[in-house]
Amino acid sequence: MQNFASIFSNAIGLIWSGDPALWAIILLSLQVSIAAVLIAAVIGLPLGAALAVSRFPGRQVVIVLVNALMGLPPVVVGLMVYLMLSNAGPLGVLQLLYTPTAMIIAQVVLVTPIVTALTRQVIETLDAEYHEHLRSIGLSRLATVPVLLWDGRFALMTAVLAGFGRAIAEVGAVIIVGGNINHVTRVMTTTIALETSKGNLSLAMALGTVLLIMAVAVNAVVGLLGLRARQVAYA
Amino acid sequence: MQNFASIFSNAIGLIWSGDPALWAIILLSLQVSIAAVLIAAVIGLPLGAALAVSRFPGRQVVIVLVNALMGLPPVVVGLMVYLMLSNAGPLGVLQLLYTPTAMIIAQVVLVTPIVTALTRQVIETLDAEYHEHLRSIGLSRLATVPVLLWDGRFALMTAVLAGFGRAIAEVGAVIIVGGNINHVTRVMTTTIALETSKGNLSLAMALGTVLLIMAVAVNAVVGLLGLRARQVAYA
Amino acid sequence: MRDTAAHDLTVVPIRGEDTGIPILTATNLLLDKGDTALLDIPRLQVQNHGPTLIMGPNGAGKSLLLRVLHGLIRPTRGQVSLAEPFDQAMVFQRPVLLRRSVAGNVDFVLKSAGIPRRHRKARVARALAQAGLTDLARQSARSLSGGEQQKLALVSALARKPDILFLDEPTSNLDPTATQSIEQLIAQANRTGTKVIMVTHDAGQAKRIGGEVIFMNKGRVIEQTPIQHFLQSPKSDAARHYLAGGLLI
Amino acid sequence: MRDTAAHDLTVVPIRGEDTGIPILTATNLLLDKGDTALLDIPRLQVQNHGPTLIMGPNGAGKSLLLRVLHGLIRPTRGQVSLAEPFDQAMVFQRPVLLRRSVAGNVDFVLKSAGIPRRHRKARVARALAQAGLTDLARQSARSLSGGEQQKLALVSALARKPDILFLDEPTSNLDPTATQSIEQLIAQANRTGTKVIMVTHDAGQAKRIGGEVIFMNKGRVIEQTPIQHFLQSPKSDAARHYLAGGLLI
Amino acid sequence: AADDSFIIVQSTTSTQNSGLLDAILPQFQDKTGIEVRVVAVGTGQAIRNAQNGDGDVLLVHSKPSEEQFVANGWGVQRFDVMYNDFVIVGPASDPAGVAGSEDVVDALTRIAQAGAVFASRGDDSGTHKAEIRLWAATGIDVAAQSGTWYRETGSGMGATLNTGTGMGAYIMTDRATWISFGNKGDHQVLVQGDPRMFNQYGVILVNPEKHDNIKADAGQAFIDWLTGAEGQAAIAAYQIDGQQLFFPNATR
Ligand SMILES: Nc1ncnc2c1ncn2[C@@H]1O[C@H](COP(=O)(O)OP(=O)(O)OP(=O)(O)O)[C@@H](O)[C@H]1O
Ligand SMILES: Nc1ncnc2c1ncn2[C@@H]1O[C@H](COP(=O)(O)OP(=O)(O)OP(=O)(O)O)[C@@H](O)[C@H]1O
Ligand SMILES: [Mg+2]
Ligand SMILES: [Mg+2]
Repeated sequence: MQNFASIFSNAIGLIWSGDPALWAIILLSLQVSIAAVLIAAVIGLPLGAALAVSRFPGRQVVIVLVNALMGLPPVVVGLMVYLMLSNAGPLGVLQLLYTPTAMIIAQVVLVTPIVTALTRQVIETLDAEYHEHLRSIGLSRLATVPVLLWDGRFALMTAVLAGFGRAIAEVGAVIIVGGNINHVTRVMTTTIALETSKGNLSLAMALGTVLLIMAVAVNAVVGLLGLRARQVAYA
Repeated sequence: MQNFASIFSNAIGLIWSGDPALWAIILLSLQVSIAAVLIAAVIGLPLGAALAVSRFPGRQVVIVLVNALMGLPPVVVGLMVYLMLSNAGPLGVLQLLYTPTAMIIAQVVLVTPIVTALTRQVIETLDAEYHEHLRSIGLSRLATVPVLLWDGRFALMTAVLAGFGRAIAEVGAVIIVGGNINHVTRVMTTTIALETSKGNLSLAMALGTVLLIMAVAVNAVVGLLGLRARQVAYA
Repeated sequence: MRDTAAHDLTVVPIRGEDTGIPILTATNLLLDKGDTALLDIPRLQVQNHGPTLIMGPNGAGKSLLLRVLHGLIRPTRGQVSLAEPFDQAMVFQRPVLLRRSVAGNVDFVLKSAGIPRRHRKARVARALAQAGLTDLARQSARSLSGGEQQKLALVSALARKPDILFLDEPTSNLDPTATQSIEQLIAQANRTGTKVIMVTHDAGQAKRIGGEVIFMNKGRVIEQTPIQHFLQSPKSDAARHYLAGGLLI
Repeated sequence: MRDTAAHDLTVVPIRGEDTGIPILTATNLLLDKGDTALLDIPRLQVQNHGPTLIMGPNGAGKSLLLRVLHGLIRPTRGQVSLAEPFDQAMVFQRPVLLRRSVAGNVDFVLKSAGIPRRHRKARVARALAQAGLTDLARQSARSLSGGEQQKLALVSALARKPDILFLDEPTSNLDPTATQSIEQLIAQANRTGTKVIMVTHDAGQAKRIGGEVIFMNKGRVIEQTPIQHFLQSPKSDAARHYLAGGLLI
Repeated sequence: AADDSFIIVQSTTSTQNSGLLDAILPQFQDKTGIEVRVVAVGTGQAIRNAQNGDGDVLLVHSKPSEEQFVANGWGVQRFDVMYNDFVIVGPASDPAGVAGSEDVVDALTRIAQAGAVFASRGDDSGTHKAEIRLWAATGIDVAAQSGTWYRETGSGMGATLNTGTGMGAYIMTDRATWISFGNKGDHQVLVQGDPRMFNQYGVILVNPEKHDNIKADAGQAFIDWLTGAEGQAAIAAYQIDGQQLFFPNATR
């Protein structure tokens, strides 16, 4: 078995080689996961913030449920989405199974609870500080959501990045609804799983390292944008 | 194909039946994931807090890396740990491969970055408020870590629960280092994956629902303990 | 903020002292926390004439009362009723500033009051000028000095031209000159139809602002009298003791 | 906090006005933010005799100077040197309280000062008694009223018996009686060897506390003189203007 | 390829992992313009997916299940495509001393008697079912031993090979997967050549009457090609390290 240094240099070699098949897989991975995280953020950020500011009977129960949904097993999500999109399922007519769209849907289901739960936490802390002022100037509880999201945007970056981490690393759901079809729905994680099952462990590790390098790149871009915005804005 | 209501009632039936084989699997799942999360918390909470309060050149880079490590693919982590623990690997003499211990190790690797990154975020916000007071009364930056962790403990609960969610739902890593061996290292997620590959989709879904109910139970217990403590303490 | 005519301040504008009509009535107020009553006020009425000053020792319940009257805290029991659905604004003892620029904070307050964008720019500029913060308009509001923050919060609230303005020790961190000009702004607001309900520990200030005093102690309203009566002959021991501390001023 | 002998306050204890030795020296201080100098102080010396009062308009840089002297902010240029490695404590303009009980906050400050557990209980109790907060010992510190928070922060700092005590407008939210007793505690600390460096906007308070005044404006130290001189014949226009606002008091 | 000119084949992992499909499918597409999208999963999952109409063609290796599938009306007709054989691989040390045996039942009995570790897929796959049939012939109740020397990995062939080589276990695998497997460690083929280890692959068109979206024409074209002269020749031509992995045996 090769050691970690050689695996890492293999990974660099893979990226460097510019193999178009590999790059197509990398790009599809990024496309699917970034799309899923953006959709999850559009849903989860306001939802989490609303949960943070609202007061209704059973709110604690909802919070526990959302927290628990962070533990949704990918395979189960994959099956759920599969059952919906299958030709035998209610949405079969859409013919989405074994397409990137199906993979995005599955990841949205997986990531939205994570973004929601973490957003709830961040916004609850901020709301403790802002709440009286915002109510005083006439905003209803729900009307404070956009303000809190905006002022908490730097802290929320980590919540969204956590969602991205889950999406980009995930294999159980996308392999069920995507089918890991070569040239169509094959992404980094399913490739890694395939190479592992072929016993090509060091290739799998090298691909994993490539995936990680991509994740670092995405995080670095987001981090830099955040840093930039923070210098302009007033943290 | 069965509908979701019948899957849910199947799940309840499974739990109710008290099948000892199922319960052994459930218990092993909880044992492995809870142990992994506790270890990850012991490492990640102080590490994240230290990262939040410290100032050194390259700190931003470390933060980006830790955030990116939230996207560690489970299969890759599984392989890494496999390579370490295999007979050909440096820790082969310990004979840990295909034991629950190996599964815990893999999950610790997976969960620690999540706890660390989310802790950094939470503590950075709290430190912005406490920092001058704590420095003024004579604490060095690192000495403020325990204070910040203690005062931020309720907000940090969500970080740890996010780690738990990742651990309990995870299949890619534990199946590689645990081997999904019946009666030995079979956990809920690997069972679900197995039933899925057998085509027993509704059994898989029912098992997924059981897993989710367990996750809800753990979250509810943690949530209740937190609520209790919060009433006693001063949030 | 230079040379605001200091002597104007003694001319306290109380409109029609006898024609006052109650604009705010609290009945049966009780605010419990565990086994202690933080507020216990069977009846409190505030008229529309002249400022109302709330005084009393630290921990008397002044800030809690303001919050209850303003509708931020729902009391355990009892209610607060307004004569009409008045616009209200409040400046907190510890002003809350959003993570935005100084101008952004004022703008946000005005926007929330439904003031259209085209009018806001001029009003923001005017408010900042009143607070002497024009030069700091683009600075982060949270990096302002304590006094600057307090002035910012006050002029933001004033810029909304509320019917009722709750002020919680609004000049506690201000320098003497700034205190003067803020007192003038308060007096002016009062003249132009804003009902001011203000907490202060400063007997001198109370005298300059004028109006009536609600004196509180241990969660209760001890007396409610015009400020001159209160300063000259407080009815309760608590008030006498409270004022005694200020005699050296 | 009842019946603290009010007349004691005028007896301001300044030890050996001529024997003062510099205990804190700042040279070449410059604190930049972007293109503006928030602090620009070529030389500043503080002697060990009597309190030092820092006065000046809002935004003059008083709080920033305290932070620089206390070592919380590293200036862009220049340095602060102490005659000895003194113990220091500071009360902020906006006190920071931990999410703990009132007693817990004091205890934590003492613990951080290395005071062993067996001595802490009594000192916590004494501090709370000084602040009149004994009854609130088990309450959450963050639910205290503004004045109570300020008193808590002050007695916590005093309980450490620091060599140098930085106070940033420590009585701004206090009622007259509490202000009196806090001023007495400050005077007492000064008598027992603590060097007090205090920001205040209250000329009356400055007079009662006594000592020297450092008058600041726009980030610069304009004058440094004994308080009586300062109040009677301020040297700068800025100081005259500043004090004029306070004439009505 | 245009959206309407592809079919989905539900298949088992061995055909994909061995690289066979990657090698032969381009030839079919070149000829017909039809793209073949392969979803490689466990046998049970493949059959279930096909029943749901989520594939046009089923390509698996578990004859009883396949015949059941057709009998229940889910498939049109089953055709033999090719075969390979199962082998038993094990560590070079060979603790049960089965190396060179051509009697698989005897070899399994000796493994059980030695208590040597045996890794079973335990996933109801075609391979697993074949293995269970062989154990039944030995009269040993392996289910009772599960968790001791008999270890059910509940995984696909590749994962079971990874696990089995990692724990020094004997493993029954199809030859194709083994030859193309990259993590052999010191494991070797120890038992082979027993006729009872014959592994037949079959292909079935999913019944278009059950689901509207089944692309019957394109699917049938693929089956015709695969079982016809060109497909059979392509299968025969596929080699790794000079070894032929699959042996075409279509009967028409
Ligand atoms: N959540 C709470 N739990 C317990 N006690 C509370 C809570 N909130 C406020 N209090 C207590 O209620 C009393 C009144 O508080 P309030 O802030 O109204 O005082 P105040 O009159 O405004 O005093 P100050 O002049 O110091 O601002 C205080 O003693 C405070 O400790
Ligand atoms: N981070 C910063 N960026 C820009 N300006 C700042 C920053 N921090 C402080 N300032 C400015 O520096 C000036 C001095 O602030 P400081 O808090 O020292 O004032 P101060 O003298 O204590 O005033 P006050 O009496 O109102 O407390 C203020 O005008 C403030 O706006
Ligand atoms: Mg108050
Ligand atoms: Mg200040």
